[in-house]
Amino acid sequence: MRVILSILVLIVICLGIVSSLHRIPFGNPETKIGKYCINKGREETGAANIVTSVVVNYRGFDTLGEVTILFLAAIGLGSILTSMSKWSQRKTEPASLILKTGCRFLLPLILLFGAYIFIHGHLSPGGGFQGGAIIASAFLLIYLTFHGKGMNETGSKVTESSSGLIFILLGLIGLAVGNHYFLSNFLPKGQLNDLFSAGIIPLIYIAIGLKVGSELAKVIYNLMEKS
Amino acid sequence: MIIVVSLLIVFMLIAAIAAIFFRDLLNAVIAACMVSLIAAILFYFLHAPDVAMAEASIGAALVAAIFIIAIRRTQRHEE
Amino acid sequence: MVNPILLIAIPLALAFAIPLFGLISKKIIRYIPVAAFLFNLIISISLIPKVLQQSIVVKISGFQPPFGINLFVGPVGILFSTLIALTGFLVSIYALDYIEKKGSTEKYHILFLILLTGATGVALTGDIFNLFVFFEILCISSYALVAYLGNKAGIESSIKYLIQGSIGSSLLLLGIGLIYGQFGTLNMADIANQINSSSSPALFVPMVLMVTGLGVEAAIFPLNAWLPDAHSSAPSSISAILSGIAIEVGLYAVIRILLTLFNAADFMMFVLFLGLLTLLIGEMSAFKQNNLKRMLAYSSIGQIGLILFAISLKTHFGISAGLFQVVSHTLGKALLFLAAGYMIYKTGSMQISSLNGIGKKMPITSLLFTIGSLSIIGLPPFVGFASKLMVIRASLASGDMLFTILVGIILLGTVIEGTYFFRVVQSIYFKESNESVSRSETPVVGLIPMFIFALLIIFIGIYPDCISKILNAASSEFLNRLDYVRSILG
Amino acid sequence: MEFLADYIYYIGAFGLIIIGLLIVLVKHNLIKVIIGLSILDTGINLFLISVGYLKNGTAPIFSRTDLEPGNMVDPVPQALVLTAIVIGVAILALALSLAVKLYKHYGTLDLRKIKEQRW
Repeated sequence: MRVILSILVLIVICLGIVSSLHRIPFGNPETKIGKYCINKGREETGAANIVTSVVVNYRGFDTLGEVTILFLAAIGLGSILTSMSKWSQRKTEPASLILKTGCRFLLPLILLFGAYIFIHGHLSPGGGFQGGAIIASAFLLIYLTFHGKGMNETGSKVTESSSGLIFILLGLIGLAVGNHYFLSNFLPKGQLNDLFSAGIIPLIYIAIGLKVGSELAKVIYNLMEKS
Repeated sequence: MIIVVSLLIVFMLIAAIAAIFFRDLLNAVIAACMVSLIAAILFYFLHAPDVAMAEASIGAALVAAIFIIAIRRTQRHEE
Repeated sequence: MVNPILLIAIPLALAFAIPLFGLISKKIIRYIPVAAFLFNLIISISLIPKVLQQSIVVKISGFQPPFGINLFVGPVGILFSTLIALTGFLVSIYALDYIEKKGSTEKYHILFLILLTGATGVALTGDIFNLFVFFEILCISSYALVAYLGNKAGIESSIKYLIQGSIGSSLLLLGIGLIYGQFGTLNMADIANQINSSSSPALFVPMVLMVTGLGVEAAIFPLNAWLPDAHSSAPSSISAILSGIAIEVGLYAVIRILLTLFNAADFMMFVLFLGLLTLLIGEMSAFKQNNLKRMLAYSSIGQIGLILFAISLKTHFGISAGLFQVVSHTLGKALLFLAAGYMIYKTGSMQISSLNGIGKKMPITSLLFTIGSLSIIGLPPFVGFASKLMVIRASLASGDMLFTILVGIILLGTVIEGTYFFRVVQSIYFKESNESVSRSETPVVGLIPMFIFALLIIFIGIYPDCISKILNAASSEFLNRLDYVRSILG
Repeated sequence: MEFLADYIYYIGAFGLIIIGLLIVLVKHNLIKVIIGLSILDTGINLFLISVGYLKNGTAPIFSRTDLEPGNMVDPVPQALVLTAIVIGVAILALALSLAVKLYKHYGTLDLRKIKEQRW
């Protein structure tokens, strides 16, 4: 009964949406801000990857909110999982030799790859979020292998807090100098496609990468060790 | 091209439907990640490489890891 | 001039910095929210005169509005940000004692700070996707805070809230996608500029999706199943925020979407009936509760219905009455939850019957609770009277026979409200007391914010004119879409 | 074929949205519900990206050799989807931690059996 009712409701919703879709032809979009960003993005932000310039500069405030959400999730998860439960004493099997050796071999490579992705965020596909996720997956490997022994909680706390602060501080510096707008790109733009170009965009993406990496790693750590 | 895309989308929808019917939650999670992975390929076809990377690394890999950890801590089979 | 962006940036920076402060000293953490909201309160109040002359448009990253994100600090925005900062300031003083009893509190303060920052962001932003992001901040921190105590009820209500809330935000995102596909822009003023009426289905569908998505947080009738659970199982300081701020901000977003973005004149009649339904169902469910906090939560649903009714009258008078009701509900309900927090802490039970005779054990707290309930019922000289009177006058002034009849329903709601609040007041003062509870008053740190709330309730109740100017300006902001568009797009 | 080329992405996106909502509405197991939310998110992301697609377009990235704007696809939905993906992960992680905690309290994930709080 419930299933049939739900399906009926969904069909009604779907019909409604389909009736409004004819205004949105596929492959032929109405792009007012999109066109502006493509045409002006290079001069105004100096980033070769226009998606990056939209994410960090045109819509940088959204990104600040998004970083906040990830921070919230990490904090909320910590508060939910630790608020009453004690650390459960589970027996963990030691990881196999293959996993340990593989981890030692792969770990620096994964970290390097993650760092490469977020440092080159303004030049090639990728950026802070993708790079951060890759770094977090490196930490997942560590937890699987060593069961979170020697995990430095203070270090991750400092990393995530200070990278968040750097993001806001860069914004506030933009408010204080240059043309007095929050998050305005006050550094020189440089040559297109150079590593050192696009003003504050790479700096912000590095901060985001560190923050996302440490937060996702913390989420995984909390779920694995404290639940 | 269009045939490849259509096949991918059909696979994606089949994987999503499979996620409804699997009793074993681990299988359902794998199916959901299959959906994410195919979505990542579709993003690439739609000329969105950034999003494809994010979806593949976050949506498919990390989400799967988080799900599997949670299932290990709870129960594996749907009653 | 102070840039209004600091209202969001500074609390956010302090929230990020709390773990760092925690490494230095655990003691200073709890004063950070107080400092942040004091700062916000000062800035908001200092901005009021400027905003009343002319709305401030803040361009973020320095791009012209349709292309970058902008904040729009109009009368409505400043009204909400002042209200949020005031409530946040007082509740964070209250939490200095109330929350510190419950173990490590670093995470509580971070979540609390970010919750109210998200609320400020929703009230100030002029970009529809930015609204979504801040809305998510508001929602996610509420999910985490509802589960903060970690008991059975908290986790369960948080799960319910999370499932409904995230379906809501998915629908909101879908609506935003449909809007972007049609207009190629995300700026609210730019969208409003291109929409004249929402009669065509292509606009109606995204509007319904967005209003449904936001309506989950605003607790409009069919979407409010999560509310009583969540509000009753959160810590009392958080219940005060959720009841006093979160649903009002959700309601603000609904109204902004309906009135400014879509100019949905025909749809407002439907919203009006939803409001009345919400009012009646909320009050009737509150009537049969035995649990104090659940009763207060249902009463919030009733009040939301009243606000929705007043605003959907769509007259100048009606909207100012609705906003006045927002102010009065925030002050009254925050006071009630704060007082109830210590009463529950003392008796150890949320049942109304366990409050018997507590008026002799905690005389000041009980008095403050009584003031709050009388204000919510709408008795003079408290602010609830002034605002309810204004709502009724507004609906009579619209001249329609129908509205005159509907006033009867509002009065019926008030009668029900009076009945259940008087039942509580009666058991506080006139029932045989439970001897096991010792006589001791709320600590001073907890009493000060309640006192300030009570003073404000009485003061605004006696001089409602002191905020009438900002209310009138706010209602003209909602009604004059063209001014809104012009002041942003230039 | 023409029809397929025009609508196949929309069909995929709305198929996912419908399936996701169906899982959320019909299933009783909490983890299943969360899987449904994740599929719903993926569907909405796919829809947003296909809104910005331009026929015969290119990815919105300038290389050293190709400096013409040409017909790049719309970058803005891509930025929105990046944000939405991260928000989705945040909600998912929170939901799963709540599920773990709920299982500790009740010993079950069946939402029908979890009825401490009633209307």
